[in-house]
Amino acid sequence: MLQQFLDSLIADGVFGGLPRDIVYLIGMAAAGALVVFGFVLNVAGVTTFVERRVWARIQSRVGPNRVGPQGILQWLADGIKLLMKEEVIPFAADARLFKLAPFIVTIGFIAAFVAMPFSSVLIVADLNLGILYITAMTSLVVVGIMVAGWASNNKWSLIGGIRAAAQIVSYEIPAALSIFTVILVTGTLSMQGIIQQQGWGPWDWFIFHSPFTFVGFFITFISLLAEGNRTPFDLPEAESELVAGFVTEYSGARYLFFFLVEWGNLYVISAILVTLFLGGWQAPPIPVISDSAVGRNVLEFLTFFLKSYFGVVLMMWIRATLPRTRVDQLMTTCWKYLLPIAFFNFMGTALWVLVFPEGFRFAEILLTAVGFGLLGYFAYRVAFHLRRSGAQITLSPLS
Amino acid sequence: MDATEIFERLRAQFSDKIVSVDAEAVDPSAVVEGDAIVDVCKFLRDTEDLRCNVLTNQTGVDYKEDGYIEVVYHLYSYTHRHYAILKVRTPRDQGTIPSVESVWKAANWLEREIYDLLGVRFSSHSDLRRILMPEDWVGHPLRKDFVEPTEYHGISTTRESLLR
Amino acid sequence: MALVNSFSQGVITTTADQFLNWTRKSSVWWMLFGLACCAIELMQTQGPRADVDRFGAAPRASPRQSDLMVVAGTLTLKMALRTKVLYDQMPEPRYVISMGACASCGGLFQLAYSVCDGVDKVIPVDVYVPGCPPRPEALTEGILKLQEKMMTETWLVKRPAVGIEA
Amino acid sequence: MSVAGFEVEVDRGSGLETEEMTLNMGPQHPSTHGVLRFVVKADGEVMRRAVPDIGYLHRSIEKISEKVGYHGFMPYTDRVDYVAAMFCNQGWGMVTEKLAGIEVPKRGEYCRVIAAELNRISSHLLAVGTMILDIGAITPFFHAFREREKINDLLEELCGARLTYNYMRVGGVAWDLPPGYEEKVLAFLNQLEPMLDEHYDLVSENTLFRGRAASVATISAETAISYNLVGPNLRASGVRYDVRRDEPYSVYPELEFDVPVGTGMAGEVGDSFDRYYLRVQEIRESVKILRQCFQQIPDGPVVAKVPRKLKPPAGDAQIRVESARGDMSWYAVSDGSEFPYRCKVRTGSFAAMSIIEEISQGLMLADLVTVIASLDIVAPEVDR
Amino acid sequence: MAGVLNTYFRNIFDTAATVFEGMAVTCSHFVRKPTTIQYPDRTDVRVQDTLPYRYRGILEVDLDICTGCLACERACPIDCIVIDAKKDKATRQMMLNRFDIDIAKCMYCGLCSEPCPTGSIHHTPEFEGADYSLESMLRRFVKEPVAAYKPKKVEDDPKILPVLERGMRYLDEFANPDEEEKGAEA
Repeated sequence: MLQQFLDSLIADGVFGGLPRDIVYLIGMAAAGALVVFGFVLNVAGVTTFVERRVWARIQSRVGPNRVGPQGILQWLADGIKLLMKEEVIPFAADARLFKLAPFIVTIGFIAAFVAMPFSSVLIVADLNLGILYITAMTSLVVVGIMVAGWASNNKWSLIGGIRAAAQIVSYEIPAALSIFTVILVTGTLSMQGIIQQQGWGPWDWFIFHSPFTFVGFFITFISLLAEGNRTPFDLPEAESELVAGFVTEYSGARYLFFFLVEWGNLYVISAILVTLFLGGWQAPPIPVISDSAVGRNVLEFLTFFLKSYFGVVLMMWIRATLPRTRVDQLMTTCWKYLLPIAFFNFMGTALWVLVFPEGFRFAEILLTAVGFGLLGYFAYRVAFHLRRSGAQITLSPLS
Repeated sequence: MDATEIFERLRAQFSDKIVSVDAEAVDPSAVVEGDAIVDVCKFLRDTEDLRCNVLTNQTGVDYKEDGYIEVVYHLYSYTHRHYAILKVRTPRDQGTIPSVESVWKAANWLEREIYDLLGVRFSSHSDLRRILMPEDWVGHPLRKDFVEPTEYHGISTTRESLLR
Repeated sequence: MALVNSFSQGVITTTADQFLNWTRKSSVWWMLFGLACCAIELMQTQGPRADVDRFGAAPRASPRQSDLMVVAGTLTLKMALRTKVLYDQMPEPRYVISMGACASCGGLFQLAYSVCDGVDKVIPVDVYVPGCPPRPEALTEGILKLQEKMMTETWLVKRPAVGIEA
Repeated sequence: MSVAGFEVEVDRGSGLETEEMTLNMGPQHPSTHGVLRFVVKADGEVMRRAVPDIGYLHRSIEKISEKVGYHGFMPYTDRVDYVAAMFCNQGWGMVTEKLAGIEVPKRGEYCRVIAAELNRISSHLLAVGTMILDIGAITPFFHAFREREKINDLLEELCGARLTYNYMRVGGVAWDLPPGYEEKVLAFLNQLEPMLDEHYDLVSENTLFRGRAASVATISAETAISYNLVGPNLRASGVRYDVRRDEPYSVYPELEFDVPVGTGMAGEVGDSFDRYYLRVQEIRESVKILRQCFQQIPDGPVVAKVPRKLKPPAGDAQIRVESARGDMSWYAVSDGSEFPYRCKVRTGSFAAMSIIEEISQGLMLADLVTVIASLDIVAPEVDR
Repeated sequence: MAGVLNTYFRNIFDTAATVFEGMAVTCSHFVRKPTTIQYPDRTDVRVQDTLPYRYRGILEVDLDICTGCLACERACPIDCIVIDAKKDKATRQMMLNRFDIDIAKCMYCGLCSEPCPTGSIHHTPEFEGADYSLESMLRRFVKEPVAAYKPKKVEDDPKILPVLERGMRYLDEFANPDEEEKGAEA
């Protein structure tokens, strides 16, 4: 879409006689900047605020509600304060690497947005290697974390950095294997291609495509949690063990980068999951809006955003619930549980695709029913806990 | 078994090593010669019907007027539920007592604390260092003649009250 | 930061200053620095009942990322030296709240031989909170007092000759 | 070498030599709950040794007792163990009463027990909450604190302060129960029990939590006794001993309660999970005791007549109180004057701290945090 | 082999089930009312007014009924009360020249208010006292020298009466100084 747009501009002679490749580059950069400043940073920032509110609610508190109406400006204050704060570079640290590390992390995080399909046309570049590219780019984060851990010249940071490396290298494998289950079904790596093969109804999503993709979804979810350093796998910055892990020595603006990446990554993780398993931007066909191209795109964008943001909230909620695992348990989980199951799944999907090349409708419906059954049981348990505690109930999210 | 009987048994076993027994006090206790304390403790711990298997408390008291420091051992038996309180007296300066760390591991830190706060040395203790006060602290604070230093690493230890 | 205190008074710089003060005030990250009894009340202040998170005050484990050091509890001589190191590790602008009697002036441990009577002997203190220990609301009030102080500070504009000095 | 269910092969001298790393944990560290310091010798994630360094909160409370007199020392005892100050109050009261031969009125004893058991619940809630926080889950900590606040309100109504109660006096307690106190406490207890069930569902049952705590830092009964481990830590190792039951003081003989011991329900007997779970069980026992207290409490005065200038006869005495952190033994020497000649308190955390060096060998770095929290160490109790 | 596999799947199932249950517990909190009391401004009643009568907040002295007996100064273990009471030769009255309390140093133990014969020195539920300097945390109650209160059989001064009533209520709730004094003589 971007390409077509630029082509039309070139045809109009806006760029004069610039070579086509350079125009593309400029176009990419402009679009990138728009995405980063218009969307990524804001989402990452707002996510920190939302996380604090969600946690607070789960912990019977209120959370930030004084800075701006209902505390909505909290993230802005945090960010600007950090930017204006003194930056300490420890005397014994490797200053060059120490300064470089946050940028590596940020590049890895922002670059992932290039292939993020926000709607059927809103995508910076629909790479034909899309999902592979995103997996590769998010892995760049670990390089930055390792550099940060090493360059800080602090033992806690070092342990944090090493933990991050071990963790992400291990969890890449089950993550990749489970992502491949989807790719086996679709036969394409392009993000748009994957979404286009799903429908708007849950039964058309790849999570309910076969029992193997169903399990694959959970494995991908767990592995991506580990890659994003989220609880229960937040070992690299385990606050109670390693002070603050790899960011222990960072202050001011450089810490802000880590801060943004940590929360922005939540969105990346859930966007990947939504794309692969939950139908991406596939929105229900509402005739009035869907008739116009703009209306349809807005609807698709909203669908994608809400689905992804539900994932983000889910991850916050998990963080508020679960304790942290230990390093050996982390490795056991990966190598003894996730990896064999992911491998089994991969083979299973291959067989499934061989037997039912067009999908198996009955299984899809059944799995959807199972999924909703689980949700129903969950609701029952929630009601049970509410009743037992005898707590006061309020449905307002703002009190 | 009550305290008098326990001390009778000790008298029988270690006749001259038991200096005195105070059976009338609120908590009856026996004063033991310093060099016999390890044997007495081992006897109390290992004898079947005494079995004082736990050292609940060990502390020192500085009797400045009498010129000695008394180290008090509070023994207790989880099996028989009885107490035995032993006391060892040692000179205030350069006093040394054998360590009972080999009998109860709890004595390790308790003796370090007594050394730190009262300056009693324990021979054959595995790690006799200061425990509560910093390594470079001068003096043993719980002694009655301890004088508080006026400053520590440039921080004065007194404060002018605003009310004066 | 080269820009600090290098501008003359003007509408823009003063507004910018106010804005920066507002950001600082709205995001007081305090260091987890519990020393003694007050540490429990410090936890309770973060806890569900008092919840200072409402004002944007979040706890941080590392001194490098914190703006505020709440000296919560008795400062012993052995610990005083460490406290100085920790304070030095905090980046500017940094603030100190002395919580409770012990931290303010030694409190009930005036008679003790091992207690540093007052944290202001080691590091500068911005706000003193009375109490032994202060209840969470009292500490919240201390933080609000600190916020008031933050709002009167100037960063871009040259400091006036008279003003609240840390 | 088997470390917490994880095989670690450390083969030295084959070209793959690893260097031991010395880590300095504390005195300011998020999970030391106060100021404790550990010098950790670690080989990567595996600890070779963790040597505790204490004294960062040594406030010379024992020396102060020699200067302020028997009544004036009472507020200082609050600061010996600020999480469970009521027991220190009670200990000092009891040891002075033993020295001076004072009898406490029956109602005073009941008031003491009510206050103490409420305090035990709040102390255990803190222990349980912070242990989970250290293991990495945030929410249960806040839930525990939510309940703690309710106890604080109750205690505040009873004695006017949230943490440093100064409620007991030599010879009884300062004030009688306020009107309507029974209903308030019972209402609190009634809602505490479902909260404990919920806590069980959220934490104790959780496999991830069990994985972190089960079979970590197991302490055998012999080691525990040799190190004089007391209270919940001792009982978790399978020794059924509770001062309240076995060396009864106050009105505990008139009350019925169980003494739970570690059963190894998630791993081995005496592991971190047992120590944690025992505290949860003790909360339930305290609830039981409180209910009985309110049924049995007689009328009458709450404090005996004690002279303002108390001069106990010369001599020494020791008493033991079952504090939230176990057998707290107070030893006091009187020389017949109005100031104590010497006072010594041997606390549960002191012993628990000394055992860490032995049990931490070969654990993972993350386990050290679990161990400290499971032993429920409170810094001033170690240092006083 | 079967046993191993059994444990393997059992572990997976247990983890999934307990995580599921835990999530349900935390989810139920989304609709529970937070317990936060939004001090200082968003509360129905001032927090100070919700505190119980026995709460030991910042000390206050009612000079109208202070007898200048110095019992509180003696009782304070850390000397944070300083009273300067002298007998005025001319009027033969006890004059209070100074009554200072250092609230930064005070440990709120309540030992001072127990021996007070009139309930003049008492704890209030007030806890707000944070300030920028220690000097400003000194509470100087005597602005200019005043005559100390002399207890009478029947109090008739309408200005003092309500204050004294409050003081007596405080005394009823807390310690009884007369008995204490008797005990000291015994």
